[in-house]
Amino acid sequence: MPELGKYAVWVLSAYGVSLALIVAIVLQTVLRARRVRERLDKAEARRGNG
Amino acid sequence: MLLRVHDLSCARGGVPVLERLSFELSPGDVLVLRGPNGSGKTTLLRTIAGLQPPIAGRIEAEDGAVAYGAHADGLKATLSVAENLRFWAGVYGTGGIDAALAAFDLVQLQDRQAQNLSAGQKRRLGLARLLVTGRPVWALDEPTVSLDVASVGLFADAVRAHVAGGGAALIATHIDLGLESRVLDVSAHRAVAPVDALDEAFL
Amino acid sequence: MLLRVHDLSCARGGVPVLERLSFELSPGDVLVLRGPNGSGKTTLLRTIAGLQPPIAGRIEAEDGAVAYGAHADGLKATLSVAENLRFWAGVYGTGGIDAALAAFDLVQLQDRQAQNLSAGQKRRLGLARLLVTGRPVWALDEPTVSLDVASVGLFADAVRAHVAGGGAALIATHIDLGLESRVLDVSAHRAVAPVDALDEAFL
Amino acid sequence: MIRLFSRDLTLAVRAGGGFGLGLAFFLIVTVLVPFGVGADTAQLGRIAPGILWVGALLACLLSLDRIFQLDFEDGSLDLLATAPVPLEGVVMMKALAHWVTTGLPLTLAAPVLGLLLNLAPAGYGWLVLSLALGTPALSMIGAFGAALTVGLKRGGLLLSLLVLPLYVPTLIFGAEAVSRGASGQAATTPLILMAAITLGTLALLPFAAAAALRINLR
Amino acid sequence: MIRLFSRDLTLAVRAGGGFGLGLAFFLIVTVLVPFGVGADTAQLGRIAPGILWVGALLACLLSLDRIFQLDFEDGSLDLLATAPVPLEGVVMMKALAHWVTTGLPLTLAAPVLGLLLNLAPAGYGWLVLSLALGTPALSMIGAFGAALTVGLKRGGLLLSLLVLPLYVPTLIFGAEAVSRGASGQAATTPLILMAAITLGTLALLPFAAAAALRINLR
Amino acid sequence: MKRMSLWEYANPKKFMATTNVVLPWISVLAAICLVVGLVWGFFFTPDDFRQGSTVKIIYLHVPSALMAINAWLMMLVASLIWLVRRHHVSALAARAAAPVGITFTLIALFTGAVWGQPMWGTWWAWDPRLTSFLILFLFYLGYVALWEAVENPDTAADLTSVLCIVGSVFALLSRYAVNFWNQGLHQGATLSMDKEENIADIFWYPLLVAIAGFVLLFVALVLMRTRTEIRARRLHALQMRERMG
Ligand code: HEM
Ligand SMILES: Nc1ncnc2c1ncn2[C@@H]1O[C@H](COP(=O)(O)OP(=O)(O)OP(=O)(O)O)[C@@H](O)[C@H]1O
Ligand SMILES: Nc1ncnc2c1ncn2[C@@H]1O[C@H](COP(=O)(O)OP(=O)(O)OP(=O)(O)O)[C@@H](O)[C@H]1O
Ligand SMILES: [Mg+2]
Ligand SMILES: [Mg+2]
Repeated sequence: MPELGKYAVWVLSAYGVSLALIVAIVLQTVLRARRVRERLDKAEARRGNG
Repeated sequence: MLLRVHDLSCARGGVPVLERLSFELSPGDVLVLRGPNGSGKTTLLRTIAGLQPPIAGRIEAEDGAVAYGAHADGLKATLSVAENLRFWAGVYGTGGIDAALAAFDLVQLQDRQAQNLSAGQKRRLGLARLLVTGRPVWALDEPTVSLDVASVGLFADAVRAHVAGGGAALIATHIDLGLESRVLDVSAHRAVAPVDALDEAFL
Repeated sequence: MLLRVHDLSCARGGVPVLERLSFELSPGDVLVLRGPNGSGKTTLLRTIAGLQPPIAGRIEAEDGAVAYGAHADGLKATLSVAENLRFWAGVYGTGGIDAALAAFDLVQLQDRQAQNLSAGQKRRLGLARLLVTGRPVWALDEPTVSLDVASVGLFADAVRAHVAGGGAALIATHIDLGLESRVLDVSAHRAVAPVDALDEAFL
Repeated sequence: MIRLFSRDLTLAVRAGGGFGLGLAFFLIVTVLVPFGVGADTAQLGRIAPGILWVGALLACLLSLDRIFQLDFEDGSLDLLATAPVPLEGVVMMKALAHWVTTGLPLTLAAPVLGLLLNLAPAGYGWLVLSLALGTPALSMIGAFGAALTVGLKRGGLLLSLLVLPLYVPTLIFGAEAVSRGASGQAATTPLILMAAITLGTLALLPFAAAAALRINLR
Repeated sequence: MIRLFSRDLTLAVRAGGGFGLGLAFFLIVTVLVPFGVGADTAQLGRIAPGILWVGALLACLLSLDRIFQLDFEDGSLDLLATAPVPLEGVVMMKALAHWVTTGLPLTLAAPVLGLLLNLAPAGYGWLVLSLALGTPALSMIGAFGAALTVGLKRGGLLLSLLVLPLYVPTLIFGAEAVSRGASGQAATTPLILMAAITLGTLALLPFAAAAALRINLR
Repeated sequence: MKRMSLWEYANPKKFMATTNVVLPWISVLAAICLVVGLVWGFFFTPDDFRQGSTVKIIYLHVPSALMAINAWLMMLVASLIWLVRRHHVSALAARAAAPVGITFTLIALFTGAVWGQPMWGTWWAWDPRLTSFLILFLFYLGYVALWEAVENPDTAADLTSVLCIVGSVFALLSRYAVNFWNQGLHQGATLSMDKEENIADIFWYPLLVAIAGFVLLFVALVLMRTRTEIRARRLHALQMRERMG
């Protein structure tokens, strides 16, 4: 851990929040991709049967 | 006796429109209101539904006996057909909506948003609402507007089933519904002189 | 030839509704569109009026030949009958409104605010607008909704006078108008497969 | 009744993201003020409580005319009035739905906007508390105003005109509580007064609103 | 074209006093702020230019959704789109009518409200001038936003969200001009910038708005 | 053989096939660059003599601000392609980019504010760059809200394209406002290639890697989201067809 001095709170919170936001958007992207894909597969299956 | 109207006069926008109307509806009755445009059919139905007070006469009906169907359908554009109907079923505290959907051939459309219906499909949904009110007296204002012949038939069937089950219906319309019914021509009751009760203070 | 529709397909809300429609309107023609609720009459009329692009086929008409009359009348509640009509006469750059008022029996009502009209009276005012457009082709969507028998007669007279003067009319309706006319049943043209142009990329 | 509430919520969410938008408007109003007033931070901090409360109030105000107007136009209100639910209940439910879609998110988001306006740290708690106590009154008063003006075309501005005077006491006590809190003084008195207003409106206005509705439907 | 303009004016006047209400809203907003902020006169005078401009902006904003929405709902917009008038012209006329019913009366009444907020005497001329130059842009931008959101139920708040960012530059320059003027500095630069914005919007946005309308009517 | 046109990728099938191959590579590369850049920046760079350890914020702030603006510009290009050539994929790509842009904008705003507090003594200042950047943020919100509010996908694409064009003014302003009027608190251009002396190499190299990481992250996310949007459209199309019976 580097010595951050009196600005530790600022720097750490900047990194913390930014990483949290990046993780959030990545997660949202992946989850929605998965959900839509499942629904599409179901619709394709229905179409294949019908 | 489900509804008794006695010597009723009513006004629209401050102008007396109809006067001295009397009629009765017993279980099984269908009464068709006729009259040219502007003769006061809508006014009469609104009065009977309790939305505006009569200027004279009496309306006798049990509390909550009348289900009103207006020119406008009261549909929410962003709700689906089933959601619209389920809402009204909830408000009236009645049960399922399946019978109503089936009666107006809406089962196919039940997940469609109301805004994506054609004019006639919207109207059918508006009429299906009557079935979930569970009320004995239907007061309907030109229910068959925009309906095709087949749908008018569905409507007539619904009315027949309703009155056969002990209900009654009061229907304002310009077309022939193919129902056995009595007819009341409101143009015979056109208000002639301003009824005093209204503006009497200024006359 | 006032209007030529050639192999037209049209869609509503992204779903193809009608396909391969072809017809022509010459001066003097009345063509009645029939079809059950939801079959696509409104969609067709909107396409012909130029409000939405066709997904295939051609519509040949002179620029500004078509006057469209929709389900809704476009009346301003706080303007009087005469003011409403005069506005449209101004927009279309045509002259007086007296003939239009007379044709739909609105002379008595001309100073009444549109919000104080009954349903049928509003509709008559909506139809009177057609007379002040001065356009040769009328494309009308259920024009007789809410009209009583006498008013339907007035409307039929107006259409007859219009086509006798070299115009043409395309009318979607569920009732019998008492007009001599050809009939086009759109249900024969229901779109079966999604027309590719629309979502082809995604199918 | 609960049906009505959940329908209104669904409608708010479906029709273009109910929650998000009320909030966004609050955000934008608070952001506009520094643009107009200039960026002197000390001064901003001093006017922050007032501006935040005015912003919340305007954000509520903007969506008021939708409380009954849409239902009136499509005829649902006629049908609701003839349905077996008391009109007072309808009013309550509609006000509640309005609060949940505007007042509640505003309350939760207010601290963030306090940052933008440089509110003193001691004020945040009071800000949230005062909004939580005050916004229900805003919704209820708004429902009353909306009932009075339903059916009047362009009732929107008339509505604002009728409602704003009734909003003033809530605004005064709310802003007072926050600015006292921010400067470290005791802020309980204005808060108690405000809570009293809220209770009073909730107890009385549903009846007045229902009466107004009945008249307007006639 | 002129018909359309005069019809819109008539409608605004008939439907519950168009002019009066826009103005009244402006009045009320300016009155609310002292309640919220407190009555320290020196401070009020300093924030007056900003508050007046924010008030004017909100008053414009409130009536925006009526520009096309009513015509859309009753079907007139369909009919106008098929009528022999260019849609760009329709947009211009509607924006003009909006300005005449809101921007113009606001401009004329602003000095009186300046008094209420304790604006420095030197500022009055600049206030009126900046409003006269800036409010047309507000109406035109508003018409663009209204065209984008017409037909979306509850488009009102979405409309605000879309329009407010575009209002910001006008607001900044307007408030800047007034506060410079009030403190006796030269205020021509912000005024010129604002006039440039107004001209730019008037030249470009009618086309964007007409395009949006065509899309929405489809 | 005819040279393959770039527009081929506007065909969803072609797009799906190609991205299916490249997406994993880009994602991995993005992760590597991001981790290397940020770890290098955070752990292995010295403090600045004036700014102390706050200089470490630069590895987040500059790349995210850069990409926040670039994302809007990319949306602008995609919208124009949609308006002119009606390629569905580009409209969907614009839609896909917006939430990513919002995230970067939020990061830039937050890190900027957190950096401003120790550096300028305030969280926020109303200088031209910051102001137009905030307006850009509001435009992002409006853009997403408009996409959500319109039901018909093509209509939504058209309307949002119009909005995107108008909003580009502010994207450009938040980049170039410093050049127009020089009154703000905020840094001027420090990164232009010929002014490398503005910033010491020791800060410069990790910054470059971090920027590359953000660019790649953006590309990967947008590709993935575009794929999702294409699937959603396909789902929509299938449901429509089912509805027709
Ligand atoms: C809330 C506050 C802040 C915001 C919204 C903000 C926003 C921005 C924006 C929009 C850019 C331009 C990116 C581009 O043109 O591609 C930028 C770049 C930059 N910012 Fe900030 N910033 C803020 C605070 C700060 C602070 C406090 C510092 C340092 C003391 C800083 C240092 C920089 C640097 C060094 C650049 C790169 C300069 C350039 O290439 O133009 N920022 N910031
Ligand atoms: N809101 C109103 N204010 C004032 N007068 C009205 C209002 N609505 C209708 N009227 C007038 O009252 C009379 C009765 O109208 P009503 O709507 O009851 O007729 P109706 O028989 O339903 O006609 P239609 O068959 O056209 O629906 C008409 O002369 C009409 O012009
Ligand atoms: N806004 C819309 N979005 C999506 N689909 C729609 C929309 N409006 C109508 N539809 C659907 O498109 C089809 C054609 O509708 P259209 O309104 O053209 O029928 P119509 O022949 O006019 O019917 P009606 O006689 O009931 O007026 C119907 O299946 C309808 O459900
Ligand atoms: Mg009637
Ligand atoms: Mg139809």
